[in-house]
This record gives sequence, structure tokens and C-alpha cells, in this order.
Amino acid sequence: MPEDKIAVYFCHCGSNIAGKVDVEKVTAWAAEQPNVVVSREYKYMCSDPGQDLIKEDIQKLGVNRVVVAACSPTMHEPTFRKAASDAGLNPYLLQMANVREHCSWVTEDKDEATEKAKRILNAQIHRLPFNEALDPIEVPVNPAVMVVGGGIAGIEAALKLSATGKKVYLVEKQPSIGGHMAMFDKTFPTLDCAACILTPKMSAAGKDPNIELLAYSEVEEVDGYVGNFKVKVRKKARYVNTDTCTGCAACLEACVVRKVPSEFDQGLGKRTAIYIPFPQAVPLRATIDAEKCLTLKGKKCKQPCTTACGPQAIDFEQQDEVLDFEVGAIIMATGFELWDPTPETRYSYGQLDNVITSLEFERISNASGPTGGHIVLKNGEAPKSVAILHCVGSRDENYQEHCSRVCCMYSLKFSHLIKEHLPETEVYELYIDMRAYGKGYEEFYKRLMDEGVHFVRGRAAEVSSVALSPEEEGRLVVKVEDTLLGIVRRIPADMVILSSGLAPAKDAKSVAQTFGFGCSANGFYLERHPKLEPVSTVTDGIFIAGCCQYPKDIPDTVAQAGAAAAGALALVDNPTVKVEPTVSYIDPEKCCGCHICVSVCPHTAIQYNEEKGVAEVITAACKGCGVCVAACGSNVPQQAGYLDDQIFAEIEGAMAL
Amino acid sequence: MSDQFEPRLIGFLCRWCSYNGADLAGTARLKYPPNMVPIKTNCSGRIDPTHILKAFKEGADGVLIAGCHPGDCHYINGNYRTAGRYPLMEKLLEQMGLEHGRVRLEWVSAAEGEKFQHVVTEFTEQIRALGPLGWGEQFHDESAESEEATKEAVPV
Amino acid sequence: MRYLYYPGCSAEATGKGYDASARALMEKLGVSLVELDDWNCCGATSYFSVRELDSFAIAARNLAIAQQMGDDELCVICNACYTTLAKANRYMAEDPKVFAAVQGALGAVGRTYDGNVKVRHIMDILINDIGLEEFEKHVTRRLTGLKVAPYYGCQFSRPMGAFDDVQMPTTMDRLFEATGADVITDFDAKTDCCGGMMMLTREDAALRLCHELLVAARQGGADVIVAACPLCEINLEAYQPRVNKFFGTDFDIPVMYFTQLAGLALGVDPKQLAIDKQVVSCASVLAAIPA
Amino acid sequence: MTELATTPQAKALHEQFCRDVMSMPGGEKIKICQQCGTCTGSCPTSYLMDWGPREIIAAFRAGMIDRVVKSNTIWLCTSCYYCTVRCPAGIKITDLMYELKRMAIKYDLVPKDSKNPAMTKIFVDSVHRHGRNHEVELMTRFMLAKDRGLPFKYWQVGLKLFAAGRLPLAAKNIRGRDELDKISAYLDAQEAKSQ
Repeated sequence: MPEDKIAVYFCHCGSNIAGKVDVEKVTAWAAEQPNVVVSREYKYMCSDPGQDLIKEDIQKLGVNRVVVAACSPTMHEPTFRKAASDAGLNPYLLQMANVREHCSWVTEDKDEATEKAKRILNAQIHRLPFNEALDPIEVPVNPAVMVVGGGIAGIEAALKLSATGKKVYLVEKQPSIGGHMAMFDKTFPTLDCAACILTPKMSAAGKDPNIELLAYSEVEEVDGYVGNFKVKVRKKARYVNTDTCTGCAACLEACVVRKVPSEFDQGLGKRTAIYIPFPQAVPLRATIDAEKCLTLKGKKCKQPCTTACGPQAIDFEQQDEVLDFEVGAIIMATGFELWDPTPETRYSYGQLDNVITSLEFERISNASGPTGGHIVLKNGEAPKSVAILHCVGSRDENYQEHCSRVCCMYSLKFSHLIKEHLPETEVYELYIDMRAYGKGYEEFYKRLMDEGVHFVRGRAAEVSSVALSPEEEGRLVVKVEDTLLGIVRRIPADMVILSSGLAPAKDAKSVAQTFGFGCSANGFYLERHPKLEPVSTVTDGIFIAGCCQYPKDIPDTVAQAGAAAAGALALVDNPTVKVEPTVSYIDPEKCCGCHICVSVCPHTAIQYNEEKGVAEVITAACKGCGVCVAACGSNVPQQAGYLDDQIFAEIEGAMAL
Repeated sequence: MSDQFEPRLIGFLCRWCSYNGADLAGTARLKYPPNMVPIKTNCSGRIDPTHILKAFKEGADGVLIAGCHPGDCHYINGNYRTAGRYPLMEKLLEQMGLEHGRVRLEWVSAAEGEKFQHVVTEFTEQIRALGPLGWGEQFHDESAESEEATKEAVPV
Repeated sequence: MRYLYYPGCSAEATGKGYDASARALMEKLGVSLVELDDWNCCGATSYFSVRELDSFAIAARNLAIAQQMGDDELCVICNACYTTLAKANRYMAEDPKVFAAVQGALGAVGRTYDGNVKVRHIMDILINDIGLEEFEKHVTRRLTGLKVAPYYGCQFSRPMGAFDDVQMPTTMDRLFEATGADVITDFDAKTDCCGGMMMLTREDAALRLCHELLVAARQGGADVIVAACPLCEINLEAYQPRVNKFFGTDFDIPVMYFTQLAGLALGVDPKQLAIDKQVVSCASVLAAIPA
Repeated sequence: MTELATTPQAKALHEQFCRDVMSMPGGEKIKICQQCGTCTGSCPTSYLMDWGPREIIAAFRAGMIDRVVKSNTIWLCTSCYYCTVRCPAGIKITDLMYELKRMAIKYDLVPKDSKNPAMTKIFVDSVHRHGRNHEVELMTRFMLAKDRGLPFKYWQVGLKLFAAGRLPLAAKNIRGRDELDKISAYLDAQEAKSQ
């Protein structure tokens, strides 16, 4: 065995590390440590000249172990391992010491930071002699991609991938794709009709030969790993044969259960028990709501739908199907939910008539909506005054701390629509800060000022029905401090629109768990890196796009969907992918066959070989958690890259100072 | 600097959640005491009692184990193994004469930089209050023979 | 059932009816209220303006007595007393410095309090310990058709929200629904402020607030307003003539402690509930209730 | 209005106030007030205030401490806690008002025409004398001290309550009323010690 020749590189990271850690002192100290043959410092190790230092030392000095003290390995470990590899050194003989995120950035005192940096570095110097050369495991990649969520983000990603010839499975929970955008009337700030720009994409996705649409379906289980995911999808029973149903809607006419609140119309309109959520639905197929259908509830019904259906597509016996798919990458585009303003009781949502959410207003103002696009109150009259309340459930420590980004602009859009339909109606926008940050947004804001909308800077205190003056009689009253005037105003309004924030889907957490990644503190999916990998997750091969990551407008959503599609394509367009070799292995000589490791392995990657009486690791299935190593009474399984000796050495190094 | 007792701590962080949570604390420049050196493993379920004993033997005054929240484990249920094993480890250490509170298990997600800061700050203070452990010196004073014996005595 | 009971200073004067009716109501429900021995003023809001610690410490003297009497719960009727006593508990639990200071202050008078006496509003006990089902069993005179405006006031669930929603409490609504009354559930002003002590220092401000409350009650068609705090009750009831004088209105709405009206539903003698001590006549309410 | 913030005394006072306010439980939240006006909009008495609670926070942050203590705002707070439970920044505004009241009293900065500090004092005195608040005594002493016109305004109300037996003239004294003095004396001593 050749002697260990360790090289230490200490990165300044500009002043990010050097501003807190005495780099020269630590570098000089490192040079004195056992096995260290060279110790250098450099301003930016990740730069080309920085990487060249490593390469040169490997080639010229015969360095055979490297430690780079710099940022988090999640940032640049691949960079430096590639440099080592280019110079002919096995990349797994390089370790990083995280002296930025775990040291210089979190420590107040310079001396303390310097001492801690030494301990962190020393742990790796001690570890390196125990590192072994490892070879990444190369696995084949399945070229198909699954897109979960059929809103504008999912549709866009699916279409982009299909255009490259890849097979795409587009999974949507609802009976139709389209998502929230399909409910909107106009889009800000250009006022394009949402349906006009969305429906062509929906129907393109529906017809695309490369896209297999799995509407009314949900992902139940995900297994496997990058390039090789195995996904179980539950296709819920529609009780309608989608192959023969033509979407003619004759059954809807016939159905006797006619007063089911329409989800698509936010409960403002009614639908039948057998229904098509909206006329442009894709796939244009009927679905029976099992909770409302008399037959399916076991009650008496003459089943006029069956009679009305020409192609005899109705099938009350239909069952859920569970389908298995294998894909190389997954794109999550599961969207958002509108924040339910019921808990914000001071706005009286659900208590007082004509206090509505923004999504309800979208339907009211939509020509295909429950009022035929007429902006009217519950009693059918046109409002003479409308107040739009910003930041409901947003920017509020009691509910959601985040800014939902789109509410200011959609509120302005509402103002415009009201002014367009009802020029005489007074419109009040009650805002804290007007956030018109996008292209054309500020101009739109100015246009609305010009249109005579009243802008009141202040967050509404409450919505009440108590009239204190004849003007307020029989109306809603919004109490607000006009902070620019420093007075409290009582604004009489006939309609109050609550510009509710965007919330993570209620099942976001459990969906993220199913797919094996996490959520941010605000509940939206957590991206791998907020700046540089905003569409990746910590799980290789799983990407995110749209509002499931964070509230965003349509242009940003579409852009992100494209980025996620490109990310997935960059993976599945290759025949193989390299995965980390930090897997477990079992020495059959030492194994006593007690089965403990078999029982604890989360991925059933350990099998008991009856013939030999020992446990065996299926390398392709092992994901490298190391649970078996810790569970074994005799420490027989070992995990490459995380050997006990390596961990012990790290501890020794960290504690030696 | 005052001459108060500065505990020496080891923190085992799982790579997917807690290590990233610690990174996030860094990115957000949240300050906490410098006493703990982090050691990365893929999963908190990789940690076994020998690692903890080793840390104490090398002179640590406290050991933190941080993993993904229940249900969030990158390896489906590795952290449940950690959670299941933890009380046994505690008991074992107690029997070896270690006072309660020297080992701590925490769930820190990748999004919880602030929690990581709080946990480390609190844990440092907790160990500061308990005072030095001194097992390291004890071990080093003893002969190599008894050291071997201790290794043997460590069940899993 | 038995609870240690803290009447509060008003119970000896303007709020006599609250005290009397609370005792009578609980007795009817088979619950005995044992008065806290030698209790002192909770400190009210005024003490907060002197020194926060004084307020916590004198509040804690009551809790120390409760602890000494071997109880771990204290039933309180007045919203303000409830909030003040509960707040002392909360701040002692949250802030070790407060805890230590209060310990010291109590030690100076030979008392000790460990922070473990739970302060309970009488409504909390009615809803959560006795329960609406049990309460309803005792209803002998259903208040069918009586329009009740449930007025909670500020400090019923604010800022604690310990047993009811902090913004929109509903326990009183539910209690009177159990009596068969026609509760104005959308009574919009149910947690608005009555003006409190400002009735003495800034009468104009307090009257304006009472006026708004009375307008809201009338808008809802209230036959009676029920209150859960002596200060709310006195402001709304006794100052109705002043409101009328100021605003040119003609309010004459009966105002009762909620325990009085609940007592009536349980068939307690009006005299025992001190209903005759109300200054706005409750005759219309009594007349509306079937015998 | 001249702003005392420019004078050394006001600066010192501001620093003192900042320290006191920031050391309140949750006091540091004042820094994240977004000036949305929910507090002022929710406040039942803000229309009477020289400056609403939102403006008081803004003035406090701007170092205009005289605007804070000379305003009538803190004395008009009814402790209804609407602002506290609604504040999107989690600022305990009611507690802040108490804190500012305490500081105004401590540094003798109470506006001359405000009746509330007198009420506070009389209330506390009454409690210390009897152990409980005696409402009749409170009202009488307040009238004598601050508002001699009050009896004329309230004679009807008073008479009715009196007739109903709801205004007993005699005060009840608790046995342990000396304890309240001792508690205050103890806290006084502690405070003196800490300074």
C-alpha cells in the first residue's frame, strides 16, 4: 500500500470564509499534520485556477488523498471530485470540509471560527487514510417521464418533453386537466382570455401521441431511484367507459341529481351527479360522482343516464385500477390551493353574504361561469361599491408568513373587470404594499389608477354588517385605517372580495413524503438550491415546477415548467446515469444469518440466501442508508464511503483539538 | 473570552435533512456557538452506539443526533430505526454512568435552519450546565487492555 | 363537582347579580363553588400600568391561596379577572425571570406558588366540564323564540383563546342554543369593546362604543343582551339612558349576565338570580319565558 | 412640532425606552411592523388618539420618543386586545401600551390633561387599602380628584344602581391586605437593587 499523501486546500471564498477564519494560520497548521504533504490556500478554489492547483499537485507531487476546506459539499463536491478524477485520482479519495455554512457563516467570533475550522478540517484529515477508491455505479435510464399534476405547469412540461419524442405520463387528480388557470376569466396584465390561451394547450396535450393522459388518477407509491422509478398510479373509477364515451353530455341532461355544488364553479354553480367539470374539459369524458349518484349510493334510480347514453358507456360496476409505470424522471407540478379565509373570522367569510374569495370572483366574472359573466350580488343586483382586500392569509404570522406574489396583480385585474362591466361602480383596493414587479405590471397599476379605482393603503381591520349611518344600511362595511391619511375609514361596500393568498396543497406534505423529498417551512416543495437548482429536489431525478414550489404567476410557471422539462430531458436523454457507490456490502464469511439486516432494510435490498445461510445485498436496490450496518450485532454489513473506521477517524480528528 | 466551561460536542447529521438544515442556517447567517463539529452520514439510522461511545471516549461532553422528521426520511423509515434505537442507547449510556441529557436526538428538516440554530445553541448550554464529562481522560489513562475490554463490552 | 371560586371585586358591588346567578346556576347543576379564602383584587388592567411584576405578583397571591387550599383549578366569572389571572400564569410559565420575581415577592409574605393552578372561566367549566348535553338535561323552561344577543366582550377569549376561538368565540352561542333560544349567531359586535373603565375617564368614547353595540343588537332584533363581564354589563345596561341622551336614540334593551338568563332556563327563581337588581327592566324577558 | 430626538436627553431616553421595550416578551417584534394599520383600524378608540398605535410604533422606531409619550394614545387604550390578536407581525401591542404607560409614569411624562393616570393611581391605592377594589370609593375619589362634574352627569345612573343595592357604601377589607404592600415593597427593593 502506497503511503498516504494528503493535500489540503483551504478556500477563502472571497471574504465569506477568510473574513472569519484565519486562513493562513489554519493552512500553516494543516501543513504540520501527519500525512499532509502540501497545504495551500486560495481565494476561490472552485475557480479554474483553484481546481488546477489540485490537479497539478496530484500529478506532480503524487498526492493521493485530498481535502478541500470550503463550502458545503452539496455545492461543490461534484466540482472537486471531477477535478480529482480528471487528474487521475479516484474521486472518492477527496473529502470536503464544510468551513463556510457550518463555520464561518454561523460563528460570531473570529478566533472561535478559526478553531472550529481546524476541528472540522482535522476530522477529514484523519478520515482520508481510511477512504477507499470507489467507482460510481452506472445504471440504465428509462427514457419515459412522469408529470404529476395537469395544470398549466404540468401541461407545459409534458408538451415540451413530448416534442423531443419522449414518452410522458401526465397524471391529474381531477377528471380534467387545466388546473386553476382553466377557472380564470382574464389574465393580468395583458387581459388575454385565460381559456383562449390555455385550451389549445390542453387539447394538444390530450391528442399528443407521446402523452398518455391519466386523468382522475393519483400516485400511490413511488419506488426506485434516478433513471429507474417505479410508480403505482390509482386510476379512480369514473363509472364511465372512457373509450366509448364521446363527451356528448346527453347523460348530464338526463341525470336527476341536479344540485351538486360545482367544484369548478367554487360551489357557486350547480352540476349533476354525472358530470363534465367544464365544457372544454380534457379528456372530454363524463364522470360519475360516487358520493352523489343515487345508484352508486344504493338508492333507487331509474338510471336515465344509461338510457340517454348512445354508446352505452356507463358502467356502474367499474372499479379503481392500480397501474404500474416505470419512468426515468418525474416532474411534480401539483399546484396550490387558495387559502381558505374562513379562520379569518373578522372578514366574515361564510358568515355574511357577498363576502367572496378571489377564485369565486373569477367564476363570477367568467362568461362561462354561474352568472354568465355578469358581476352581480347574491340577489342578482349589480354592486354599487366593491372592496378588494389584499393580503388575506398572506404576510401574516397568524396564518402564512409568505407573500403570495400574485394577489396584488389579480386584484388589479378584478378592479379593471368591474370597471369594464360596471363603470359607475366604486372600487376600493385595500393594500399594504402594491407589488407590481413583473413585465408590464407597474404600467397596469397606473392604468387602474387612471381608471378611477380608489387605492387605500391599509390592511382591512374587519368586515361588518352593522350600519351606523343611512349610507351603510343593508350593506357591508369595511373598517380600515387609511395609513396615508392616518384616519380610520368605514367603507360601505355591496361586495367584498378577499384576495386570498396561495397555500400549499393540503396533501403537499404527504405527497412530498411519497416521492421522498421535503417541504419548506411554508409548506411548499423544497427545491434543491434556491438560486441555482430551483426546479430540482434533493431526490435525483425528481423535478418541481409551478406553484407547488412557491406562488408564482403564469409566465413564471410556464418558464419553470420548461426548465423542469429540460432538467428531466438532460437525464432521460442519456442511456445510463451514474449513482453514488455508497452502498452496503456483506462479507459472507462473517455473516451468521440472523436476518436482522433483512428485516430493517427499508428498500428490501437485503435478501437471505437459504443455500449459503447468509444475507446478501442487492446492490442495485440498495440506496445507501446504512441502517443495516447499525442494526447488525456483529457489524458485518459495511457501507462503502461510511465505514465505521472512517466515522471513528472523523470523531478522533474532530476531538483531537 | 470568559473562562467558562466550553463543552466539546459532536453532531451526527443525516445528509438529506439535518445537514441541509445546518447549511441553511449558514446561508441565512444564523449564529450559534462553535462547540459542535458536525459529522455527516447518509441517514441518522446509520448511527450506532459505538459511534456515540467513541465520541465520549475521545473526550466529547455531549453528542447530538439529528435526522429527518418522522415520515420525511429519504430512506422511507431509517429515522424510525433511529428513534427506536435511541431509548436503548440512552439506557445503555445511563448504565455506564452517563447522566441524562448528554445525548440528544432531534428532527431537523432541510428547511429548518432556525431550528438547527436553536437546537445547537440550546444543546451547548445544556451541556455547559452539566459540566465536563471527562471520559476521554479516563480512557486515555487506562491501559490498552481495558480499552479493548470496553470495546468488547459494547453491545449493539 | 366542586370548584374553588374567585368572585372578583365587582361581585361585591355592581356585579352582585353575576355572583349571585353564577352560584345559583352552578348549584342547580350540582356543582358547588367554594369561595377562595381572603382573595384580593386580581390587579385588573390598572396594575399593568404601574409595574407588570406587581400585577403578576398580586394576581399570583390568589393563586398561591388556591394552591394552599389544595386546589389546582380556580373558577372565575369576570372576563377581566380571568384574563389578568391567566396572563400572570402564562407569563410566569414563559419567562423564568417573571417566575423568579413573583416567587420572591410571594416569599416576602410567606406564600408560595408553583404555577400549577389553572385559571378557568365559568363558561369553560360549563361547556367543557359539565358539557352542553348535561346542561340541556337541566333546562326546564325553554327560551324558545327569545332573541338573544350573545355579547362576549374583549377579554373573554382575547388574547388567550384558551377555551374558545380567539377571534370568534361561540361557546355562549352554543350554551343558549341548548336552551332553545333564538341566538343571534351572526351578532357582529359580539367581541367588540364596551369602553371599559373609560366610562369614567372618557365618557364620550365609551358611550360611542356602547352605542355601536346597542345598534348591532337592535339590528339583529335582540330581545336581550347577555354579557360575561361585570364591566361590560354595567356599561351596556346602566348607561343606556346616557347613550340615548348623547345619540338621540331610544334604547331600552334588557341586559343580563349570561348566568342569569341561563339560570332562568334552568328554572331558578329570578330573585335568587338577582334579576330584580337589573336597572333596565327585564320584565319583557321574564314574560317571554313560559313557566 | 420639534422632535426631541435631536437633543441628547431625548436620545438617552429613546435608548432607555428601546431597551425596556425590546426586553418585553416579544418586544423585538416591533422591528418587523409593516405599518399595515390593522391595529389602528381595529382599535375602538383610535379616532380619539393624537396618533394611532401604528403611528406610535413608527414614531418609536424613528426615535421620536416625545411624540410617543406626549400623545394621549397610551392613555386611551381600553385593553381590548383586538390589535394584539390581529397583528400580522405578532406584536403584542396591548402589552406595548402598558409598557409605554409605565415608562411615561416612571419618567414623569404624563400629559397634564389626562385623567387615566389619576384613575390608575386611585385604583391601586384603593386596592392597597382594602385588598380589593371598592367601586364606590374609586368613583368618589376619582370625581374629587379629576372630574367634579361627573356626579351631575351620572346621578341618574348612580341612583338607580344604589337603589338596586349594587353600590354598597362600606368597603370590605381582606385580612391579608398588608401583604399587597409588602409585595410591592419587595419588588421596589428588587428594582432598586438591579439599578
